[in-house]
Amino acid sequence: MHSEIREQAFEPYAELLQYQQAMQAAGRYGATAVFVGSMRDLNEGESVTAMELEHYPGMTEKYLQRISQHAADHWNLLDSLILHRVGRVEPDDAIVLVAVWSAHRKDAFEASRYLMEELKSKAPFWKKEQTSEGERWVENNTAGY
Amino acid sequence: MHSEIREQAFEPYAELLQYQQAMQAAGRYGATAVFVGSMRDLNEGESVTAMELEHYPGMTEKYLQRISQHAADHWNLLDSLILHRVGRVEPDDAIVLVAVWSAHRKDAFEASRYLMEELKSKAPFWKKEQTSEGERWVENNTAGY
Amino acid sequence: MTIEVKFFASLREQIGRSEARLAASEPLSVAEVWAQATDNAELPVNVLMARNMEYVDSATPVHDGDEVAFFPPVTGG
Amino acid sequence: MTIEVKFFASLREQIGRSEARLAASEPLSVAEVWAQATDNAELPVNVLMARNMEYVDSATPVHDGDEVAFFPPVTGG
Repeated sequence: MHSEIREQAFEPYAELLQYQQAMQAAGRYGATAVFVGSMRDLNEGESVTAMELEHYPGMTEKYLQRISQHAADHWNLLDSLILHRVGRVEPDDAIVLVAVWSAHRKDAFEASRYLMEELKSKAPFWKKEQTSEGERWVENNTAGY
Repeated sequence: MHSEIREQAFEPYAELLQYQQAMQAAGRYGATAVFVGSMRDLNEGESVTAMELEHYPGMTEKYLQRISQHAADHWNLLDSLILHRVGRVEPDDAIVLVAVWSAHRKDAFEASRYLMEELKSKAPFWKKEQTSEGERWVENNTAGY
Repeated sequence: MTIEVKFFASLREQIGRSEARLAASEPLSVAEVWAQATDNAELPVNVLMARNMEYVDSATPVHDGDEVAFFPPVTGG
Repeated sequence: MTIEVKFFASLREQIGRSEARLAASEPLSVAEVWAQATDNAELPVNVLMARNMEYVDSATPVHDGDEVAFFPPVTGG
Protein backbone atom coordinates (compact mmCIF):
# COMPACT_ATOMS: atom_id res chain seq x y z
CA MET A 1 0.00 0.00 0.00
CA HIS A 2 1.67 3.15 -1.18
CA SER A 3 0.67 6.73 -1.99
CA GLU A 4 2.93 9.49 -3.12
CA ILE A 5 3.02 13.06 -4.38
CA ARG A 6 5.13 13.55 -7.49
CA GLU A 7 6.67 16.83 -8.55
CA GLN A 8 7.87 15.48 -11.88
CA ALA A 9 5.98 14.00 -14.82
CA PHE A 10 5.54 10.23 -14.62
CA GLU A 11 4.58 7.52 -17.09
CA PRO A 12 1.74 5.69 -15.29
CA TYR A 13 2.04 2.31 -17.03
CA ALA A 14 5.78 2.09 -16.42
CA GLU A 15 5.16 2.99 -12.77
CA LEU A 16 2.47 0.35 -12.53
CA LEU A 17 4.63 -2.37 -13.96
CA GLN A 18 7.54 -1.49 -11.72
CA TYR A 19 5.39 -1.39 -8.59
CA GLN A 20 3.66 -4.63 -9.51
CA GLN A 21 6.92 -6.46 -10.02
CA ALA A 22 8.25 -5.23 -6.67
CA MET A 23 5.05 -6.49 -4.94
CA GLN A 24 6.16 -10.07 -5.49
CA ALA A 25 2.55 -11.17 -5.54
CA ALA A 26 2.63 -12.94 -8.90
CA GLY A 27 -0.10 -15.59 -9.09
CA ARG A 28 -2.05 -14.14 -6.17
CA TYR A 29 -3.87 -11.28 -7.83
CA GLY A 30 -6.53 -12.14 -10.39
CA ALA A 31 -7.76 -8.58 -10.81
CA THR A 32 -6.04 -5.24 -11.24
CA ALA A 33 -8.20 -2.13 -11.62
CA VAL A 34 -6.43 1.02 -12.71
CA PHE A 35 -7.51 4.59 -13.21
CA VAL A 36 -5.36 7.26 -14.83
CA GLY A 37 -6.43 10.89 -14.84
CA SER A 38 -4.69 12.93 -17.53
CA MET A 39 -4.63 16.61 -18.29
CA ARG A 40 -6.95 17.62 -21.11
CA ASP A 41 -6.18 20.55 -23.35
CA LEU A 42 -9.79 21.75 -23.19
CA ASN A 43 -11.94 22.55 -20.15
CA GLU A 44 -15.31 24.27 -20.01
CA GLY A 45 -14.96 25.21 -23.63
CA GLU A 46 -11.57 26.86 -23.37
CA SER A 47 -8.19 25.73 -24.55
CA VAL A 48 -5.87 25.03 -21.60
CA THR A 49 -2.14 25.24 -22.20
CA ALA A 50 -0.84 24.32 -18.75
CA MET A 51 -1.91 23.93 -15.17
CA GLU A 52 -0.45 24.58 -11.75
CA LEU A 53 -1.36 21.91 -9.22
CA GLU A 54 -1.16 23.05 -5.61
CA HIS A 55 -1.50 20.84 -2.54
CA TYR A 56 -1.36 21.05 1.24
CA PRO A 57 1.95 19.39 2.09
CA GLY A 58 1.43 17.02 4.99
CA MET A 59 -2.36 16.91 4.93
CA THR A 60 -2.55 15.66 1.35
CA GLU A 61 -0.19 12.75 2.01
CA LYS A 62 -2.03 11.93 5.21
CA TYR A 63 -5.36 11.95 3.40
CA LEU A 64 -4.17 9.68 0.59
CA GLN A 65 -2.73 7.28 3.16
CA ARG A 66 -6.02 7.28 5.04
CA ILE A 67 -8.21 6.46 2.05
CA SER A 68 -5.76 3.72 1.03
CA GLN A 69 -6.06 2.23 4.51
CA HIS A 70 -9.83 2.54 4.43
CA ALA A 71 -9.96 0.71 1.11
CA ALA A 72 -7.72 -2.04 2.50
CA ASP A 73 -10.02 -2.40 5.52
CA HIS A 74 -13.21 -2.40 3.49
CA TRP A 75 -12.33 -4.61 0.50
CA ASN A 76 -10.24 -7.71 0.09
CA LEU A 77 -7.13 -6.20 -1.51
CA LEU A 78 -3.59 -7.38 -1.99
CA ASP A 79 -2.13 -3.95 -2.56
CA SER A 80 -2.86 -0.43 -3.81
CA LEU A 81 -0.93 2.43 -5.34
CA ILE A 82 -1.77 6.13 -5.64
CA LEU A 83 0.48 8.63 -7.40
CA HIS A 84 -0.57 12.27 -7.74
CA ARG A 85 1.24 15.01 -9.54
CA VAL A 86 1.77 18.55 -8.24
CA GLY A 87 3.47 21.61 -9.73
CA ARG A 88 3.36 22.61 -13.37
CA VAL A 89 1.44 20.11 -15.51
CA GLU A 90 1.03 20.10 -19.27
CA PRO A 91 -1.65 18.63 -21.53
CA ASP A 92 -1.54 14.83 -21.74
CA ASP A 93 0.52 14.57 -18.54
CA ALA A 94 -0.75 12.05 -16.02
CA ILE A 95 -2.26 13.83 -13.02
CA VAL A 96 -3.27 10.81 -10.98
CA LEU A 97 -2.73 7.07 -11.04
CA VAL A 98 -4.81 4.77 -8.83
CA ALA A 99 -4.27 1.01 -8.98
CA VAL A 100 -5.72 -1.77 -6.87
CA TRP A 101 -4.76 -5.45 -6.86
CA SER A 102 -7.16 -8.09 -5.60
CA ALA A 103 -7.90 -11.78 -6.00
CA HIS A 104 -11.29 -10.89 -7.50
CA ARG A 105 -12.62 -8.17 -9.77
CA LYS A 106 -15.48 -6.91 -7.63
CA ASP A 107 -13.12 -5.74 -4.91
CA ALA A 108 -10.68 -4.24 -7.39
CA PHE A 109 -13.37 -2.31 -9.30
CA GLU A 110 -15.12 -1.00 -6.21
CA ALA A 111 -11.98 -0.02 -4.34
CA SER A 112 -10.46 1.81 -7.32
CA ARG A 113 -13.61 3.81 -7.78
CA TYR A 114 -13.88 4.55 -4.07
CA LEU A 115 -10.30 5.84 -4.03
CA MET A 116 -10.87 8.13 -7.00
CA GLU A 117 -14.13 9.56 -5.66
CA GLU A 118 -12.62 10.21 -2.24
CA LEU A 119 -9.52 11.72 -3.77
CA LYS A 120 -11.50 14.02 -6.06
CA SER A 121 -13.95 15.15 -3.41
CA LYS A 122 -11.66 15.56 -0.41
CA ALA A 123 -7.90 15.33 -1.01
CA PRO A 124 -6.48 18.86 -0.74
CA PHE A 125 -5.31 19.62 -4.27
CA TRP A 126 -6.20 22.68 -6.33
CA LYS A 127 -5.83 23.33 -10.04
CA LYS A 128 -5.11 26.65 -11.63
CA GLU A 129 -5.43 26.56 -15.39
CA GLN A 130 -3.61 28.69 -17.90
CA THR A 131 -5.90 29.39 -20.82
CA SER A 132 -5.82 31.72 -23.79
CA GLU A 133 -7.90 34.08 -21.63
CA GLY A 134 -5.43 34.06 -18.74
CA GLU A 135 -5.25 32.11 -15.48
CA ARG A 136 -8.23 30.72 -13.62
CA TRP A 137 -8.78 28.48 -10.62
CA VAL A 138 -10.80 25.38 -11.36
CA GLU A 139 -13.80 25.81 -9.09
CA ASN A 140 -15.38 22.44 -8.68
CA ASN A 141 -14.75 18.81 -9.33
CA THR A 142 -17.76 17.08 -10.77
CA ALA A 143 -19.20 14.19 -8.80
CA GLY A 144 -18.36 10.95 -10.51
CA TYR A 145 -21.52 9.04 -9.68
CA MET B 1 -12.14 0.74 -30.81
CA HIS B 2 -10.33 -2.54 -31.00
CA SER B 3 -10.74 -6.06 -29.63
CA GLU B 4 -8.49 -8.99 -30.28
CA ILE B 5 -7.81 -12.60 -29.35
CA ARG B 6 -4.18 -13.31 -28.49
CA GLU B 7 -2.54 -16.71 -28.68
CA GLN B 8 0.71 -15.55 -27.11
CA ALA B 9 1.44 -14.01 -23.71
CA PHE B 10 1.22 -10.22 -23.66
CA GLU B 11 2.36 -7.52 -21.25
CA PRO B 12 -0.81 -5.46 -20.68
CA TYR B 13 0.81 -2.16 -19.70
CA ALA B 14 3.14 -2.15 -22.68
CA GLU B 15 0.13 -2.92 -24.93
CA LEU B 16 -1.83 -0.10 -23.33
CA LEU B 17 0.89 2.43 -23.82
CA GLN B 18 1.43 1.41 -27.42
CA TYR B 19 -2.27 1.54 -28.23
CA GLN B 20 -2.69 4.87 -26.48
CA GLN B 21 0.16 6.47 -28.37
CA ALA B 22 -1.25 5.23 -31.67
CA MET B 23 -4.67 6.74 -30.79
CA GLN B 24 -3.25 10.22 -31.22
CA ALA B 25 -5.78 11.55 -28.76
CA ALA B 26 -3.32 13.22 -26.40
CA GLY B 27 -5.01 16.02 -24.48
CA ARG B 28 -8.51 14.78 -25.25
CA TYR B 29 -8.90 12.00 -22.70
CA GLY B 30 -9.03 12.98 -19.06
CA ALA B 31 -9.85 9.49 -17.81
CA THR B 32 -8.53 6.05 -18.58
CA ALA B 33 -10.04 3.08 -16.75
CA VAL B 34 -8.22 -0.22 -17.09
CA PHE B 35 -8.88 -3.73 -15.92
CA VAL B 36 -6.38 -6.56 -16.12
CA GLY B 37 -7.41 -10.12 -15.28
CA SER B 38 -4.43 -12.33 -14.46
CA MET B 39 -4.11 -16.05 -13.85
CA ARG B 40 -3.95 -16.95 -10.19
CA ASP B 41 -2.04 -20.01 -8.99
CA LEU B 42 -4.83 -20.96 -6.62
CA ASN B 43 -8.53 -21.53 -7.35
CA GLU B 44 -11.20 -23.02 -5.10
CA GLY B 45 -8.51 -24.08 -2.66
CA GLU B 46 -6.37 -25.96 -5.15
CA SER B 47 -3.03 -25.10 -6.63
CA VAL B 48 -3.31 -24.46 -10.38
CA THR B 49 -0.20 -24.94 -12.50
CA ALA B 50 -1.55 -24.00 -15.92
CA MET B 51 -4.77 -23.43 -17.82
CA GLU B 52 -6.06 -24.09 -21.30
CA LEU B 53 -8.28 -21.28 -22.60
CA GLU B 54 -10.66 -22.34 -25.35
CA HIS B 55 -12.86 -20.03 -27.42
CA TYR B 56 -15.35 -20.15 -30.28
CA PRO B 57 -13.41 -18.67 -33.20
CA GLY B 58 -15.61 -16.18 -35.00
CA MET B 59 -18.32 -15.84 -32.38
CA THR B 60 -15.94 -14.69 -29.67
CA GLU B 61 -14.46 -11.92 -31.81
CA LYS B 62 -17.94 -10.88 -32.91
CA TYR B 63 -19.14 -10.74 -29.34
CA LEU B 64 -16.20 -8.63 -28.14
CA GLN B 65 -16.75 -6.27 -31.04
CA ARG B 66 -20.42 -6.00 -30.19
CA ILE B 67 -19.94 -5.13 -26.53
CA SER B 68 -17.28 -2.58 -27.52
CA GLN B 69 -19.77 -0.98 -29.88
CA HIS B 70 -22.49 -1.06 -27.26
CA ALA B 71 -20.20 0.70 -24.78
CA ALA B 72 -19.34 3.33 -27.38
CA ASP B 73 -23.05 3.91 -28.02
CA HIS B 74 -23.99 4.07 -24.38
CA TRP B 75 -21.16 6.13 -22.85
CA ASN B 76 -19.16 9.07 -24.04
CA LEU B 77 -15.91 7.33 -24.97
CA LEU B 78 -12.92 8.27 -27.07
CA ASP B 79 -11.69 4.73 -27.55
CA SER B 80 -11.60 1.23 -26.07
CA LEU B 81 -9.33 -1.78 -26.19
CA ILE B 82 -9.99 -5.42 -25.31
CA LEU B 83 -7.31 -8.11 -25.50
CA HIS B 84 -8.08 -11.67 -24.45
CA ARG B 85 -5.71 -14.57 -24.29
CA VAL B 86 -6.44 -18.11 -25.53
CA GLY B 87 -4.38 -21.32 -25.52
CA ARG B 88 -2.05 -22.41 -22.75
CA VAL B 89 -1.82 -19.85 -19.95
CA GLU B 90 0.47 -19.92 -16.93
CA PRO B 91 0.15 -18.33 -13.48
CA ASP B 92 0.63 -14.55 -13.49
CA ASP B 93 -0.04 -14.34 -17.24
CA ALA B 94 -2.52 -11.68 -18.27
CA ILE B 95 -5.80 -13.27 -19.40
CA VAL B 96 -7.72 -10.14 -20.28
CA LEU B 97 -7.06 -6.44 -20.69
CA VAL B 98 -9.92 -3.96 -20.94
CA ALA B 99 -9.18 -0.25 -21.29
CA VAL B 100 -11.51 2.68 -21.91
CA TRP B 101 -10.58 6.28 -22.67
CA SER B 102 -13.01 9.11 -22.02
CA ALA B 103 -13.04 12.82 -21.30
CA HIS B 104 -14.54 12.12 -17.87
CA ARG B 105 -14.13 9.44 -15.24
CA LYS B 106 -17.76 8.42 -14.80
CA ASP B 107 -17.98 7.16 -18.39
CA ALA B 108 -14.59 5.45 -18.19
CA PHE B 109 -15.38 3.64 -14.93
CA GLU B 110 -18.84 2.54 -15.94
CA ALA B 111 -17.89 1.40 -19.43
CA SER B 112 -14.87 -0.60 -18.25
CA ARG B 113 -16.98 -2.40 -15.71
CA TYR B 114 -19.74 -3.02 -18.22
CA LEU B 115 -17.26 -4.54 -20.67
CA MET B 116 -15.79 -6.87 -18.04
CA GLU B 117 -19.18 -8.03 -16.77
CA GLU B 118 -20.45 -8.70 -20.28
CA LEU B 119 -17.24 -10.44 -21.24
CA LYS B 120 -17.27 -12.67 -18.16
CA SER B 121 -20.93 -13.55 -18.40
CA LYS B 122 -21.35 -14.05 -22.14
CA ALA B 123 -18.20 -14.07 -24.27
CA PRO B 124 -17.58 -17.67 -25.38
CA PHE B 125 -14.38 -18.61 -23.58
CA TRP B 126 -13.82 -21.66 -21.39
CA LYS B 127 -11.07 -22.43 -18.92
CA LYS B 128 -9.66 -25.84 -18.17
CA GLU B 129 -7.34 -25.83 -15.20
CA GLN B 130 -4.44 -28.15 -14.55
CA THR B 131 -4.17 -28.78 -10.84
CA SER B 132 -2.20 -31.17 -8.68
CA GLU B 133 -5.35 -33.36 -8.78
CA GLY B 134 -5.54 -33.41 -12.58
CA GLU B 135 -7.50 -31.39 -15.12
CA ARG B 136 -10.85 -29.75 -14.49
CA TRP B 137 -13.15 -27.38 -16.37
CA VAL B 138 -13.92 -24.20 -14.51
CA GLU B 139 -17.67 -24.36 -14.10
CA ASN B 140 -18.86 -20.87 -13.38
CA ASN B 141 -17.72 -17.31 -13.40
CA THR B 142 -18.82 -15.44 -10.32
CA ALA B 143 -21.02 -12.41 -10.81
CA GLY B 144 -19.00 -9.28 -10.27
CA TYR B 145 -21.71 -7.11 -8.76
CA MET C 1 -30.82 -28.92 -45.94
CA THR C 2 -27.42 -29.03 -44.29
CA ILE C 3 -26.62 -27.80 -40.80
CA GLU C 4 -23.19 -27.48 -39.23
CA VAL C 5 -23.16 -28.32 -35.53
CA LYS C 6 -20.40 -27.43 -33.06
CA PHE C 7 -19.70 -28.40 -29.47
CA PHE C 8 -17.27 -26.65 -27.15
CA ALA C 9 -15.38 -27.23 -23.92
CA SER C 10 -16.77 -29.80 -21.46
CA LEU C 11 -19.73 -30.46 -23.74
CA ARG C 12 -17.36 -31.32 -26.59
CA GLU C 13 -15.58 -33.78 -24.32
CA GLN C 14 -18.82 -35.36 -23.07
CA ILE C 15 -20.17 -35.79 -26.56
CA GLY C 16 -16.83 -36.93 -27.85
CA ARG C 17 -16.60 -34.68 -30.88
CA SER C 18 -16.35 -31.03 -31.76
CA GLU C 19 -18.40 -30.95 -34.96
CA ALA C 20 -21.22 -32.69 -36.75
CA ARG C 21 -23.01 -32.13 -40.05
CA LEU C 22 -26.73 -32.81 -40.23
CA ALA C 23 -28.71 -33.39 -43.39
CA ALA C 24 -32.37 -32.70 -42.64
CA SER C 25 -35.37 -33.01 -44.90
CA GLU C 26 -37.68 -30.77 -42.87
CA PRO C 27 -37.39 -27.57 -40.81
CA LEU C 28 -35.73 -28.04 -37.41
CA SER C 29 -35.54 -26.10 -34.17
CA VAL C 30 -32.27 -25.73 -32.29
CA ALA C 31 -33.51 -28.35 -29.81
CA GLU C 32 -34.16 -30.77 -32.68
CA VAL C 33 -30.69 -30.12 -34.04
CA TRP C 34 -29.30 -31.08 -30.64
CA ALA C 35 -31.38 -34.26 -30.55
CA GLN C 36 -30.34 -35.37 -34.02
CA ALA C 37 -26.68 -34.49 -33.50
CA THR C 38 -26.41 -36.32 -30.17
CA ASP C 39 -28.59 -39.41 -30.73
CA ASN C 40 -31.30 -37.90 -28.54
CA ALA C 41 -29.09 -37.12 -25.55
CA GLU C 42 -30.84 -34.99 -22.95
CA LEU C 43 -30.26 -31.26 -23.45
CA PRO C 44 -28.28 -30.09 -20.39
CA VAL C 45 -30.16 -27.54 -18.29
CA ASN C 46 -27.44 -24.91 -18.40
CA VAL C 47 -26.36 -25.38 -22.04
CA LEU C 48 -25.93 -22.26 -24.14
CA MET C 49 -26.93 -22.23 -27.81
CA ALA C 50 -25.93 -20.07 -30.74
CA ARG C 51 -27.13 -19.95 -34.32
CA ASN C 52 -24.73 -18.34 -36.76
CA MET C 53 -22.72 -17.06 -33.80
CA GLU C 54 -25.65 -15.33 -32.11
CA TYR C 55 -27.18 -16.54 -28.85
CA VAL C 56 -30.60 -18.13 -29.37
CA ASP C 57 -32.96 -20.35 -27.40
CA SER C 58 -33.86 -23.97 -28.10
CA ALA C 59 -37.08 -23.11 -29.95
CA THR C 60 -35.33 -20.99 -32.58
CA PRO C 61 -35.80 -22.34 -36.12
CA VAL C 62 -32.72 -23.37 -38.04
CA HIS C 63 -32.22 -22.83 -41.78
CA ASP C 64 -30.22 -24.47 -44.49
CA GLY C 65 -26.53 -23.65 -44.13
CA ASP C 66 -26.81 -22.45 -40.54
CA GLU C 67 -24.14 -23.13 -37.98
CA VAL C 68 -25.54 -24.19 -34.61
CA ALA C 69 -23.31 -24.36 -31.53
CA PHE C 70 -23.81 -25.82 -28.06
CA PHE C 71 -21.59 -25.02 -25.12
CA PRO C 72 -21.49 -24.84 -21.32
CA PRO C 73 -21.59 -21.59 -19.30
CA VAL C 74 -18.70 -19.39 -20.30
CA THR C 75 -15.72 -18.82 -18.02
CA GLY C 76 -13.48 -16.28 -19.72
CA GLY C 77 -11.98 -13.05 -18.42
CA MET D 1 -1.30 30.54 23.02
CA THR D 2 0.05 30.42 19.48
CA ILE D 3 -1.85 29.20 16.43
CA GLU D 4 -0.45 28.68 12.94
CA VAL D 5 -2.92 29.58 10.18
CA LYS D 6 -2.65 28.59 6.53
CA PHE D 7 -4.53 29.60 3.40
CA PHE D 8 -4.47 27.75 0.10
CA ALA D 9 -5.25 28.28 -3.55
CA SER D 10 -7.78 30.99 -4.50
CA LEU D 11 -8.34 31.80 -0.81
CA ARG D 12 -4.62 32.44 -0.38
CA GLU D 13 -4.70 34.82 -3.32
CA GLN D 14 -7.82 36.63 -2.06
CA ILE D 15 -6.38 37.09 1.39
CA GLY D 16 -3.01 37.96 0.01
CA ARG D 17 -0.89 35.64 2.14
CA SER D 18 -0.35 31.95 2.71
CA GLU D 19 0.34 31.93 6.44
CA ALA D 20 -0.36 33.81 9.64
CA ARG D 21 0.55 33.29 13.26
CA LEU D 22 -1.98 34.23 15.95
CA ALA D 23 -1.22 34.87 19.59
CA ALA D 24 -4.45 34.46 21.55
CA SER D 25 -5.07 34.93 25.24
CA GLU D 26 -8.28 32.89 25.40
CA PRO D 27 -9.68 29.71 23.79
CA LEU D 28 -10.79 30.14 20.18
CA SER D 29 -12.98 28.25 17.73
CA VAL D 30 -11.93 27.72 14.12
CA ALA D 31 -14.38 30.48 13.09
CA GLU D 32 -12.72 32.86 15.56
CA VAL D 33 -9.29 31.95 14.21
CA TRP D 34 -10.55 32.88 10.74
CA ALA D 35 -11.92 36.22 12.01
CA GLN D 36 -8.72 37.16 13.80
CA ALA D 37 -6.45 36.07 10.95
CA THR D 38 -8.42 37.94 8.28
CA ASP D 39 -9.46 41.16 10.09
CA ASN D 40 -13.01 39.89 10.38
CA ALA D 41 -13.50 39.01 6.73
CA GLU D 42 -16.67 37.06 6.08
CA LEU D 43 -16.15 33.28 6.17
CA PRO D 44 -16.87 32.05 2.61
CA VAL D 45 -19.82 29.68 2.42
CA ASN D 46 -17.95 26.87 0.72
CA VAL D 47 -14.64 27.19 2.61
CA LEU D 48 -13.09 24.00 3.95
CA MET D 49 -11.33 23.96 7.30
CA ALA D 50 -8.73 21.68 8.82
CA ARG D 51 -7.18 21.56 12.27
CA ASN D 52 -3.87 19.74 12.44
CA MET D 53 -4.51 18.40 8.95
CA GLU D 54 -7.92 16.89 9.75
CA TYR D 55 -11.17 18.27 8.40
CA VAL D 56 -13.20 20.08 11.08
CA ASP D 57 -16.11 22.51 11.19
CA SER D 58 -16.06 26.16 12.20
CA ALA D 59 -17.18 25.48 15.78
CA THR D 60 -14.26 23.17 16.55
CA PRO D 61 -12.09 24.47 19.43
CA VAL D 62 -8.45 25.24 18.71
CA HIS D 63 -5.59 24.59 21.11
CA ASP D 64 -2.16 26.05 21.67
CA GLY D 65 0.22 24.98 18.93
CA ASP D 66 -2.52 23.89 16.52
CA GLU D 67 -2.29 24.42 12.81
CA VAL D 68 -5.53 25.66 11.26
CA ALA D 69 -6.01 25.75 7.49
CA PHE D 70 -8.65 27.34 5.26
CA PHE D 71 -9.10 26.46 1.61
CA PRO D 72 -11.63 26.35 -1.23
CA PRO D 73 -13.32 23.17 -2.55
CA VAL D 74 -10.66 20.75 -3.74
CA THR D 75 -10.07 20.05 -7.42
CA GLY D 76 -7.45 17.31 -7.63
CA GLY D 77 -7.46 14.03 -9.50
